[in-house]
Amino acid sequence: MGAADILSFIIFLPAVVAFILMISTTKIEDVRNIAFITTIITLILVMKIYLNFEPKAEMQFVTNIEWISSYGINYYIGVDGFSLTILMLIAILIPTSYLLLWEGRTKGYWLNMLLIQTGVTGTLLSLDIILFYFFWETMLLPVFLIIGIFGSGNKVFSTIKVTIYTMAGSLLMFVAILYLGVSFFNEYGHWSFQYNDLTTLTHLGYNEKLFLFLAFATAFAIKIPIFPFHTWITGTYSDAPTGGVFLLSSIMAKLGVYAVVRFMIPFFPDIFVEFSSWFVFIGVFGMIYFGIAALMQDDIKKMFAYSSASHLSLIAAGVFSLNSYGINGALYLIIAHAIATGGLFLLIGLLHEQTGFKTIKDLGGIAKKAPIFTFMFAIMLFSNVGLPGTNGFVSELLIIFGIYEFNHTMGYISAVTVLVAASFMLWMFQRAILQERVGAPLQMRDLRIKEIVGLVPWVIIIFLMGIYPDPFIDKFEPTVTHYINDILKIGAIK
Amino acid sequence: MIDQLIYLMPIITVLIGAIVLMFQSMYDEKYSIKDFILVSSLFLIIALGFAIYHFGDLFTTRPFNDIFNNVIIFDTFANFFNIALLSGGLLIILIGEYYAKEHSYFRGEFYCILLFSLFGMMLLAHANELITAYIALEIASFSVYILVGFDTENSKRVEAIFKYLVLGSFIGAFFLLGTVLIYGATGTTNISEISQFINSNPNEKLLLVYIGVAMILFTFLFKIAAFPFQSWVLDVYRGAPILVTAFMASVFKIAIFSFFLRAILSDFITLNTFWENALIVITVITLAIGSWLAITQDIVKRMLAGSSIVHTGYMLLGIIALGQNIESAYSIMFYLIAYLLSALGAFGLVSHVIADTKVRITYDDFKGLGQERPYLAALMTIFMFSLAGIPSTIGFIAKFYVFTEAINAGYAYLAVFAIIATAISIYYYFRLIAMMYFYPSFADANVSKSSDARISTFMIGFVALLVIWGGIGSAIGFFFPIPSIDAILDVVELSVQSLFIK
Amino acid sequence: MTSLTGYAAVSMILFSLGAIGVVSRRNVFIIYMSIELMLNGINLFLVTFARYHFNMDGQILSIMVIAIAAAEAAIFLSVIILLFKTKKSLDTNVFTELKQETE
Amino acid sequence: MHTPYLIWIILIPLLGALLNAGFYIYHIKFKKLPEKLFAIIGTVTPFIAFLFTLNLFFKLNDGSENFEQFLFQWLDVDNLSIEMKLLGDKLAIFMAMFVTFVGWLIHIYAVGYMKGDDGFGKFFAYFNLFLASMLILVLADNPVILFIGWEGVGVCSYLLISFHYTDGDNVMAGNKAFIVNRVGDLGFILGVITLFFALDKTGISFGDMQANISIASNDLLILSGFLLFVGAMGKSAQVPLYVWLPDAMAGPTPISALIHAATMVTAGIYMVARFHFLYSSVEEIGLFIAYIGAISAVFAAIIATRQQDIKKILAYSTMSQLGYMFIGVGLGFYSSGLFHVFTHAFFKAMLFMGAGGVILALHHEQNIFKMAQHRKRLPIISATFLIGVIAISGIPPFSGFFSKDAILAAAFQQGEYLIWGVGMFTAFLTAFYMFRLYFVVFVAPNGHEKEYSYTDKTITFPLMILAVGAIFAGFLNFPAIFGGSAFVDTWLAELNSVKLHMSHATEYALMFASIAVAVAGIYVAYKKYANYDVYKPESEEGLIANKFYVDEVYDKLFVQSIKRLSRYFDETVDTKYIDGTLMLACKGFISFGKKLAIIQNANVRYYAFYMLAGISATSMYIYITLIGQ
Repeated sequence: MGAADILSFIIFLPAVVAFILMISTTKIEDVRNIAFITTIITLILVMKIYLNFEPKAEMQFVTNIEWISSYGINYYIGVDGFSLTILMLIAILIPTSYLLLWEGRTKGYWLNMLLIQTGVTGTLLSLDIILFYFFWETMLLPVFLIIGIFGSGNKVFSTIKVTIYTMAGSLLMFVAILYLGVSFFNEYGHWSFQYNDLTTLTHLGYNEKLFLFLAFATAFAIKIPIFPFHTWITGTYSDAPTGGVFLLSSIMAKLGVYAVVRFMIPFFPDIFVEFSSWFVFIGVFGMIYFGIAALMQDDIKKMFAYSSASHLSLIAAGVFSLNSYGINGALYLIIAHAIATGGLFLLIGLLHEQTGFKTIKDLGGIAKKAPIFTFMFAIMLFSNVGLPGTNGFVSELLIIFGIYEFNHTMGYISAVTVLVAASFMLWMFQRAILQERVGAPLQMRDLRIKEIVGLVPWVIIIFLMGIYPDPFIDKFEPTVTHYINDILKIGAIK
Repeated sequence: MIDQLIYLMPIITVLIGAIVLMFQSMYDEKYSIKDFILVSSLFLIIALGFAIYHFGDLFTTRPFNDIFNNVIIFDTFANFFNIALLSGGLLIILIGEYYAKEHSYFRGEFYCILLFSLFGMMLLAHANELITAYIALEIASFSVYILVGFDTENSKRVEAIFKYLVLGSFIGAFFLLGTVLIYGATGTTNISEISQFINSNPNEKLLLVYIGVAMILFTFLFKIAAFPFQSWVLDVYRGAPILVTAFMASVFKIAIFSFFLRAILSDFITLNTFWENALIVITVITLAIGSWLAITQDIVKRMLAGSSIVHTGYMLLGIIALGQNIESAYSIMFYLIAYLLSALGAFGLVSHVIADTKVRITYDDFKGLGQERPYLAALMTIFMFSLAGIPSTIGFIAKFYVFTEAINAGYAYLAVFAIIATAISIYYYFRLIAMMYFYPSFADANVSKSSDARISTFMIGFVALLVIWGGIGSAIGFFFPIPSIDAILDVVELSVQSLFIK
Repeated sequence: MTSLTGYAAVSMILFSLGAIGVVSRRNVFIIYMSIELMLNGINLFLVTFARYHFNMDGQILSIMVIAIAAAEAAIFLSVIILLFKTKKSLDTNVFTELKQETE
Repeated sequence: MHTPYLIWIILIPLLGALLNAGFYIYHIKFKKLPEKLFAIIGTVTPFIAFLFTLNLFFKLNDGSENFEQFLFQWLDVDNLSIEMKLLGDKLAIFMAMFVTFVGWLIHIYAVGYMKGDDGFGKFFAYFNLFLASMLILVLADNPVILFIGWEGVGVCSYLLISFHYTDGDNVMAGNKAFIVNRVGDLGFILGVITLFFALDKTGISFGDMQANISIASNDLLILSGFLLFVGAMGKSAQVPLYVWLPDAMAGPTPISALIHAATMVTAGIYMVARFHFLYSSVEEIGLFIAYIGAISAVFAAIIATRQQDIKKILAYSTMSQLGYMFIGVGLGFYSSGLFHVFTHAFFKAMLFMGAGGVILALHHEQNIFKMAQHRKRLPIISATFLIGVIAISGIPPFSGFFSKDAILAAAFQQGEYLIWGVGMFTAFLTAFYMFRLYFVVFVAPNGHEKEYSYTDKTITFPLMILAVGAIFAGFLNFPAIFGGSAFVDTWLAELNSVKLHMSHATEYALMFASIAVAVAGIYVAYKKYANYDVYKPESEEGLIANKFYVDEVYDKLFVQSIKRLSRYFDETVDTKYIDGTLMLACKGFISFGKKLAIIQNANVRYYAFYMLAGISATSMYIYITLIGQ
């Protein structure tokens, strides 16, 4: 197996294992353990990639094989600094999250988790846009199942809603993709959907480009979500099971941003630059809007749904701010937010399973019963609020720098982020976790050793990236610089 | 002489098979349903063998000219459709095994008539002359009329057959009218001669031909249930035994396309310009109405019927694109195959489920199938995905081709319409999956767990495999070498080329 | 040549009468007859054109059409009997069970 | 000059924090550990840090140039190159020294105060962490690193205020402190960013900024200066961002002593002093700061006169003293301002600790009148308390006098007579309410007085040390006019943009005036409270007693409105408008489909009719187009 095939292996290993487990009807313990081992193997492989990766702008570990030759669709995967960072993130988050989901899951749950991993990794690594779309849609199916089967509350409605909502968006993108392919065919006389070929299109008219851009933007905006395409999140997040909402919030939402950078910027640089101010505005507005909306939520999961929407809007604003600070900060925040929010959702899932409540007014007095739990919760919370020393701070600082350079007024407004998150998070923390509960104290066990072991790497990453961020930034800064100089062609950097 | 006979063999085999079955069914009580299935599938397999004998080579011939006088033609195109029809029929028979066994009204005639209709359809695929086409069409249709009415346990069947009969013969009259007008204008009903006439004459002399062709086109639209001819579909599909529904939805549709694609491609392509606008309107409305009809149904069968209208809309998209680039013919034919597999799978699975718990017809009846019958539910999920055009199923690839060609032909806005219809279709397809998995099963639905390992389920599984293979193709080919789905496309291409050998 | 238009007119009128009959009449029998009427209109048309083109194809075709009409008749009559057996009536408005049903 | 020691000043308390945290987790999770362990770790580490600082102090005093220590490249994106680098110039060391020293004493005090609390280990973990963050703040070489410390102390204050988190009000107070501070931080960050871009990205360390300050346009400097000062407002509890400080007294007393009196609240002044190059280049902002300081001083003093909670009184007095400091730094007399910070640290810490002692003795009774009712005799505490009171009232030769007087004199000299007047008035009020407090709690007769048996050594020992400091700290900056060396002024001379130069006569006059007002204040307090009947406490009504209703106004103005907005967004905009329209569209589509099903009326004649209609329409269309050709 050559170095290049490792990527394919990383992508397909979980799915293959899932199918094998599906037909071989083993006990739940075995299924879980095998799944866990699989993710660990993936992690090791990703480590290998991460270490062999040279900090350069171009793609590495490329595999490029014909898939549907008559339409020039290739199985074309590869990794650059940007996707590498997210790949590493996914590879670390998933196995550790398994440790927190350890008890009381059914077989289908683990199978879906594995399938989702394949989906997200494939989406992340595919460079042929049809292949990307392929994974992008396939990724949704296990999520659909996992929310619908293991969810709670009004699960069916929210499942159908999120599925149709996101799929409608991506189907629009699908037409746009086909249009790109066709125009490539008309220009060059042969079919190709590889992203680096499609970037060479020259005959597209302004309006065509605009429509295509909007189609892409809609798809990704729904996934991210960006105001006003966000109305699916609250229901989904509050009804989804822990694992599902963890994957949705901390990984899939990020893929929307990733896709914006990976495809939209190279395809329509000029449109991107032209409309960036709009998107920055929407991003900043959304950041504040969601933050305020989160304040009065009683359902913790809903509150965090809004809060992650708020952060993602900030990320989007950073991406569209067209300068090294903004984009680097956005990528950094992707990681920071993935860890923080993921951890929070897992912990809340634990809380929910233990106490049976996820509404603030019913909770309370957790800190007395579960100090370690509270400790971890607080760390994730602070990282989410963006306290200095945690990675959240670095990214928010960079993004504010970026937006300020993009537009001073926007920069001033965007700085409100230091207030927004803190306000509702701490309030929630007080009411739900710290202060005594009115009425009988709840049943709540503290974290087990396994769960602590699962969370410790995250805490380490949080502080490491907060105290010594430079090496992490260096991994993807070349890519960003390449984007800004060569693709967007704005301003020499350095 | 003999080599020409070879060309005739598939169609003849089916005819013989039909007759044999007819005689066999006279002694109905002697034979069990299994024997009939055996015999009929045996004949179909033989026919299939003959058809596959020519598989992959490019030819076109008019055997026994002195007898047939050019009215039927044998070429790769027809052969392709022969294979599709035969395998479709075979799958129907095998998948329906359990259903037929469970329902007493299935007797020998059923298979006899089924083979007759198959014979008609194959003849239609070979027809090179309008009246021949009409006769072939009527043979197929009459057989299907009878099949529709086959379900003696169901009081609705009378109404279904009655409607289908009235409307069918009504539109048939229009086909004849079209033929007559063309005959009047050109003095012939042989397609190739008509096309020569069209190409050699100025536009103003073609008034009659235009209208005649339009009339024939109406028949086409009726048979594939496009607007405004869609109304019969829901009722007839509902009233018919589900196997017959599957047969009509998948196989019959292919047969219809076999003739009209031939006609349009080889001859009327030049006339495309004037019906283009009309077709565009029809397509859009078909998509819309189909979505509406499908989304409002509570009965799965009716939902599938409604969704078949939507799929008709997609294929019409390809037909429109035909005017601009011939390649979209490939996409249509591929789509036919994809739809054949998905629809057969879906209908067949519903039939299987109906067979052993008599209740399961509405959405709610599917509740909890996920726990009771995980494998059936998984297969159903695959078919639903394929119908909805979700990646990793053949339905996605088919949609990809059709839309690409439509956009390539410059109908991007139509593609957008179609995509919207797809987005809507996700609702009614995924709703079924939601029913199967997200709800606990009814307490009273105590089903016999035993009945899953049998020929019909294996066939359904096989179809599901095909669906998945069609979707993944050789994407993972560098792990295990499997043939790419390009193979289908190459065959399709070959068969379309054979139309233009003069 | 004027005669052609005459024949054409007659046959088209027959055809249209049939079509309108199918749409407007309620009795199943009459609907069936109307369809037959349409077919006969076609036949007339065919024969006319055959005469006009001075070739026999038209006649042959018309005979074929008659044959098919006969086959059609077989099914039609049996269906009509079925209909009557089920509902004791031949009014099309009666046979509307297959409406939008919610079971 | 590079030195390896700076980092240790920070690392050692940090280490202590980590150790304590680790031990505490072990303590709660597995088996109980003795309090002594935590106490030792918690108290020794600050002392070591203090020794390090002292060492550097003497080095500096021997005239070596500023220390600095480069640790690693913290961040390097585009032109934004932030180094993790520490700076030990005179200002920093001066600050670090008394922070570590006072901090150390308060740690010792806390050992006695927190005895028996089940969160003992946690408390010391937080405490050390606080000290470490404070030292990061002090020793930082660039605003970003400074901000790390800045936020660190904020977090620690949040954690410590809500130390007894089971009571919701404590946590609420913590939240309030945190959020209000965040408002300040918002200003701070924006100030830094504005400045960074105003100096068109020429570097973010204090040194670079000072070097390139000339690049920036005046307006941008004013803007950034203002924004930075907003940060200072938040930290140092100035009008209008002071509301958190009184509530912060919810925490245990050592916290109030360390964080909300001695060190953290002075961070704002320190930060302004750090940016002296900026403020001295834009006078307007300096003046603005001075005025804000004056307003806060008098405002807090007025409120303090009617408070009944002993710690709240002290809190308000802290706020008004901070006002003085801002007057000093605002007018460019950084040394005077910081000198007041220095002295204030001593006597205010001592006052708080004394108050804490009493509170402890009286079973956590904080209302001064109730305290008077069941008073116990606490000789040491009352004595030290008296010293502190005198010191803060500005009676020579106690330390408070010199520092405060220098500031007032500065105001007078700059011709800011309004500020001077306000300062004087505040001095009068200060003397009044402090002695009110003293008389009521310790003097006013209540009929019975019991002997209080036992006070922990760890409580009295730091008190006495601080008492010494409170008395003699003033001589560190003994004015030249008395032949003093004015040590602090010379030490921090490089910061000052203006010098104190006035005739001795005026100087004497000013001193006399301030002493006079102080004495007057004491006299009034004596008349009113020395023999006050403690059994009928003052009424809680009135504008002043209710702190001018500022909290209520803020609550109405910000909190409630935001909550209402939040509900509006969530329930109306999201659910009703955006999602509502969406769902409406879907439902509409489906219901239209249901309506459409009417054409599916299952009547064959209708179907035939549709077909016929379609056919004729299309044929007509084709016919027309053909005729058209």
